[in-house]
Amino acid sequence: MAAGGTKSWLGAPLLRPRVAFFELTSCGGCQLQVLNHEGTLLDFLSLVEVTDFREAMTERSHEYDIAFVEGCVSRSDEVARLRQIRRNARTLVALGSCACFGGVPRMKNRFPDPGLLAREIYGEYPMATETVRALDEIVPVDLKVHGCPFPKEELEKVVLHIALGKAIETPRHPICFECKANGNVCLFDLGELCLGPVTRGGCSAWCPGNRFGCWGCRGPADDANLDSLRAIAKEHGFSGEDLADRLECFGGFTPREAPEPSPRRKSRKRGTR
Amino acid sequence: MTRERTPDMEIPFVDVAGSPFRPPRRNDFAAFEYTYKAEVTRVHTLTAMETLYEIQLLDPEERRRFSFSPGQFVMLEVPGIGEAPFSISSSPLRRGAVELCIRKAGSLTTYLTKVPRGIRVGIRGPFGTAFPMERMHGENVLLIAGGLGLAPLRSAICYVQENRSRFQAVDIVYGAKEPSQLLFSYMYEAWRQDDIDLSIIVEKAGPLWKGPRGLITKRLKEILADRDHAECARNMYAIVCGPPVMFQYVCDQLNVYGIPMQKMFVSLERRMHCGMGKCCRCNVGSTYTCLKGPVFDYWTVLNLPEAI
Amino acid sequence: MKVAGTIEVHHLTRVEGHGNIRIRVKDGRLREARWEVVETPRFFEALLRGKRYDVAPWITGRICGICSIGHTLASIRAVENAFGFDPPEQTRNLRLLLKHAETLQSHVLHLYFLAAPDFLGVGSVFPLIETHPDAVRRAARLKLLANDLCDLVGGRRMHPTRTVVGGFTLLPKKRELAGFRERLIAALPDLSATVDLFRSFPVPDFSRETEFVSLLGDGGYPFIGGRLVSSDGVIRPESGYLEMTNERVVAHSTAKWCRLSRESFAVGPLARVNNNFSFLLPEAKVLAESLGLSPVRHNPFLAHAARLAECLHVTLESVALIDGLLSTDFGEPRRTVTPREGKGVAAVEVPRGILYHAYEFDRDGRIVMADCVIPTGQNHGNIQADLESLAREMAAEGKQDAEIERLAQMLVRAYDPCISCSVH
Amino acid sequence: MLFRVFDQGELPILFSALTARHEVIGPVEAGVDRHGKPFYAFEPATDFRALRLAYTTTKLPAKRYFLPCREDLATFRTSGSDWSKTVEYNVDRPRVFFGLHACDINALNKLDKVLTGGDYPMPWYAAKRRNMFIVGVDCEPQPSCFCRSMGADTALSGFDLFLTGIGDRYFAEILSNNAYNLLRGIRAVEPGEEEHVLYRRAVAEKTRKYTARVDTTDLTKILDMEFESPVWKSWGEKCLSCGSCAAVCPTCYCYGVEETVDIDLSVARKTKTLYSCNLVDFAQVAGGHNFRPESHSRLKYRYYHKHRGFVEAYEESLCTGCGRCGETCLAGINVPDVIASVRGEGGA
Ligand SMILES: Cc1cc2nc3c(=O)[nH]c(=O)nc-3n(C[C@H](O)[C@H](O)[C@H](O)COP(=O)(O)OP(=O)(O)OC[C@H]3O[C@@H](n4cnc5c(N)ncnc54)[C@H](O)[C@@H]3O)c2cc1C
Ligand code: SF4
Ligand code: SF4
Ligand code: SF4
Repeated sequence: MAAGGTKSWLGAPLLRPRVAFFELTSCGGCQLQVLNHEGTLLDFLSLVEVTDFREAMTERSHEYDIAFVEGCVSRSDEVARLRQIRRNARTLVALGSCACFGGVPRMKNRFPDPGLLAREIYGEYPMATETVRALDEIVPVDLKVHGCPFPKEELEKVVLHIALGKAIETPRHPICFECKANGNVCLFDLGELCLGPVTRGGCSAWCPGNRFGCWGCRGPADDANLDSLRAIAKEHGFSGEDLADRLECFGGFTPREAPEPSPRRKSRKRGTR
Repeated sequence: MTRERTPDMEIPFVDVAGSPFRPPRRNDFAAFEYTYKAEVTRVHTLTAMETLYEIQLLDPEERRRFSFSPGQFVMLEVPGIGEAPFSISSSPLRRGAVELCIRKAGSLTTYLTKVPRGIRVGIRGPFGTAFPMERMHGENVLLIAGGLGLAPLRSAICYVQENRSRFQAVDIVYGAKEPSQLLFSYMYEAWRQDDIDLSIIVEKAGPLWKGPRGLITKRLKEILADRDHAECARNMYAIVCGPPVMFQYVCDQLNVYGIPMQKMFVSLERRMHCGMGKCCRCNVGSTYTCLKGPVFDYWTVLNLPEAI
Repeated sequence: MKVAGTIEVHHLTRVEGHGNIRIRVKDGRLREARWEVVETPRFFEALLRGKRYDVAPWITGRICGICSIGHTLASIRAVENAFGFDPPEQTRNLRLLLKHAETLQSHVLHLYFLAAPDFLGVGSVFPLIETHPDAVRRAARLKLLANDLCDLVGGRRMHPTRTVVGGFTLLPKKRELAGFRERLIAALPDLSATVDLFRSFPVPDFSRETEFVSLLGDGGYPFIGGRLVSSDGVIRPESGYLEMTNERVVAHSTAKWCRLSRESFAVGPLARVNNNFSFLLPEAKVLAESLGLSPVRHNPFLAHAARLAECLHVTLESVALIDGLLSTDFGEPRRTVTPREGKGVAAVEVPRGILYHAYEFDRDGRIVMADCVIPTGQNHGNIQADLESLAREMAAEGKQDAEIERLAQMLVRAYDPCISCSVH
Repeated sequence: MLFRVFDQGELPILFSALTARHEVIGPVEAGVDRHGKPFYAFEPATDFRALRLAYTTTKLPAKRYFLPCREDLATFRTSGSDWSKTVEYNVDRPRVFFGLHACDINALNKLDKVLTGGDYPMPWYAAKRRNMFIVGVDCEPQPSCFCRSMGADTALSGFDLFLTGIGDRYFAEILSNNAYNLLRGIRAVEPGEEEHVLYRRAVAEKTRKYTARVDTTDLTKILDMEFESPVWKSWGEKCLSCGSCAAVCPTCYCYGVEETVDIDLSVARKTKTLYSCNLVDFAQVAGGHNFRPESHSRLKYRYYHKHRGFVEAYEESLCTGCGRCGETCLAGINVPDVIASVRGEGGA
């Protein structure tokens, strides 16, 4: 579904993966982010064949190599849909914080009875709703694109690397390093709370760069030292509640209900990581 | 007193233009990112994970000048895909060409398994220290490899084959997990013909495997059992290549048999990006593996905190 | 072939979120026409309970990725209203500029990516890359401009980072603002080419008497705050939004539905133009008239024309806003806001219509009650009514299934529904 | 070394002589922190009045001008299966640094040893370094400064001109012909004995103000002895593995290399990104093995590299004692405390 003939790199033809986009419980923003950054949109589209993208096109197909799934799972029919997508897709990519961790909707889980919540808001016609779960709490996920929203470049990198046959690595260190590299002033110095010290890098310190403390939308960095951050926040005069509010916001720091199944699949086309 | 109130301050620009793709001099800026353009001329699948690539420099002049010693490594680059260090596996006598035995481990290494012969790659190097082969002339040599460790060792083996008369007894002890993972099996016969004692030991094997099973140290014990310690101390050198746990055990054992640690050589593997002592990624403690290594004598390694 | 039977559109495409259309026709008579919203609710109002006031704008932005700026601004305004904070002019102007940028980007997205394929007989914008490369590139240029302006003022084109209670965390550089003034002016030819493209599309002939609800202009075309008005003559203050919406839950939908003087009402660009025609900038007014708009038009397909008029309006007004900002020295970006117990309501015109946020706070500024009423939610009832009426007319005219289905889909899309937003 | 003395009022003339033809980087105020104290940054400056020569250590060093966080080492253009490589050093004109403190000048001197020395000088750095004109100024020791312990409180080389305030005049040290010529354009005279006394007094005054110190006696040996010391673990428990310390350090130069292809497939780039040895994957190799998996082992390595390895190789430490790392570290990890605890003086 896109312009352009066969592309090649160093004489070797590129894979032109068939990609499909799906959304579960979400704000639709991550899909919109795909269409954003108009400057590179056409180049991006020429690398892939879009076979299903409900938000942007009418044609649909069950033939695809990569499924990008936005949103978390909060209803039983979504579980079934997700399982079906997993069966069809060779590579399943969790797109954005909702898909990776449950995202903002995961905050719902702090209410013990979701049914009660539904009745409270929807009165006599309560909606079916379940505990919010991330994709990898239900099916194996091959790749995660973190963020709420994720930076478009990250998605482009995923697609480009699959086309080229390169491994895809997500940064593993905290935001702080990128923040300093960009020459920002630490928000703690300005008297604000920031989750940069424990949040996975890769967004180029998007929020701190705008003088807005990080809320941890990309989830924990590898080896995140939460205890140390707690001590630091306290020392800077922030209550435990303020910190907890933030940590809870995007679901990345919330414990998982189900163990994460191993993302190993036979037919993966990628490297070791 | 007269003076100009607005002094004119032109600071002359010091020209720093580099000249890539012209033969670099040492100490020349262009030497840093200097890449020999080369071509993959042969691809030979060794096992499910490892492939041997023959890579030849394209420029005849560069081919003539390019030389290396066993134990050294090169940086292999495919534009846009990646660059990584690999030990040279081939004979130092072959000018202008190297063979690299590469295990599929990440971006570049996986990409290489899929490209056709004839693809153009870049080579930087050779870098690092080498096995002191000349020092071993006239002595007994123990060549010990575990797994992929045979890759750097094979260059030393080639040297020994080509200079066989200069060495006394030469033993190769090679251990692998299973028979299917044995590298360079097509060479074994040639080694034996050059009067090199080759013993192969695998940890796990099916009924078809006739050879010994177990760890490399077991085989080593058998070989060294009837040797005289004083003799070993006097005239035995060892090169040990493999994962750190393996060479640690092996070297400690060799030490028990009297071989001095300064006469055991190991090759360390670290993350490397420049190969020239700048990027710091290969530091062990605070020693640059790319400059002072990858080949170290075992005594030095023992003195490097966190080497093993 | 004449009438067949059942039209089922499962998960309508080229709209945000999940909705189904179900139409049953028998012997030229409509048996059933239903607009079903099957999106999964996320219970935002409950999520907010107990959270500090500054969490609200950041979280409620996540109600919708397409109009996250609108939600953020509405949320901030509701908080500030509750705390009795009046933002200074600089902040108000920057917020409006940001709002305009979002309106432009959302309208362009809708016109080119969601609506145009229907008129050009294709399933998406992707085939147009080859058949109408100029149009696609033009859309990309306009969208890029609007998005870049969002980045500059809001910090980010989606889920903005600089917008906080009390003002902005960081101000744009004047040099950069000046650059956008030029870019906006340079975009005018692209806008008129867009108008020309849509002028060439036939507007389906369908009308149904409708009540239109929007903000009421007060000296200008309204976007942020003010009184509420309906084309049936109801006027309420911002805080009286509940009387304007009358939300109720219906059985076949996960979104709540609204009504006012009639069984349903409409919000959105057409409602805004209908209710505030006189406040459009002169150039936009001329354009609106040339596209067949005048107060009050009842053809829902005219929403595209209203979008075009608004695109021009916000572009021109953005230039004026930038001129104003450039001509004064920037003051402090952000003021301290002191939380207090109380209630605050905000009404903001987002691309799809009027959006309400209302919060009640305790003494520490933690949220006791939150309520968000989404434009698409207000429109659902009207979409349903239009759908019934359209299907009935077409069935009576003996139109074929495919044609009914096509127009039914176009009708729903004309509302540019943002479904996950309405089911928040 | 040549010396001159001139009135402070002459300095703006000197400054504008430089800005007239060159890009000048100098300390400017960058904001006010939560305690109401101003903080500073090295930024391009064209107006002398914007300069804050009495600044306290900037939060970030001037490093980004000669060791940018991201820099393309090479670009590749491809045609078919062939490619060509272009290397650029990203410098095309001299740059003036106006108002560096001694510690930051010494940082350059230390970097010179590793980056411009050896068989392979690092061209991107060396090229920029060769095209720097540096005007140093004296400073007011802050509570976090321990440069004196590191022998970096005065700069003996590595600058063109160094200014020390003596009353309402400057005592200028001249190290280059360019600087000499520059001073000819203003009213500057050779100092006499009176000025020498004033200079010595100013230096002594400054020296008296240091409060933080690091005992470097036998430090390399002690670090080796204490390699397994439990204090490392307790610092490691605090460390966030965030690498901020390295990012703000004027001498941290470790990097990683990334190869990328532009999305339109027009070019490939080999990009160097400054890295930090505190980041979790710094020493991870293919196959997933990590040589320093715990945060304390990485933190320890950072101290070893600076205070032991570098000393071994170049007979001086890689730390200038600017104190930035300790100031930036949210966990409060700082060189004087860490070294003291390793020496068994005071806990982690
Ligand atoms: C001196 C030396 C000699 C070597 N000799 C051989 C050899 O003969 N045969 C062989 O198969 N392998 C050898 N290696 C290992 C080889 O360098 C890695 O397998 C290679 O880096 C993987 O590159 P990649 O692009 O495929 O992996 P990537 O996709 O880049 O990375 C995969 C993993 O490897 C790590 N890594 C990344 N870059 C490097 C790097 N430059 N060095 C080390 N690890 C890195 C990363 O942590 C990552 O997790 C040697 C390494 C060294 C240091
Ligand atoms: S700074 Fe934090 S909240 Fe902002 S985008 Fe990055 S990870 Fe998300
Ligand atoms: S020492 Fe401090 S600044 Fe450095 S990595 Fe650890 S926590 Fe970060
Ligand atoms: S280690 Fe710390 S004190 Fe030493 S030079 Fe670096 S930042 Fe400054």
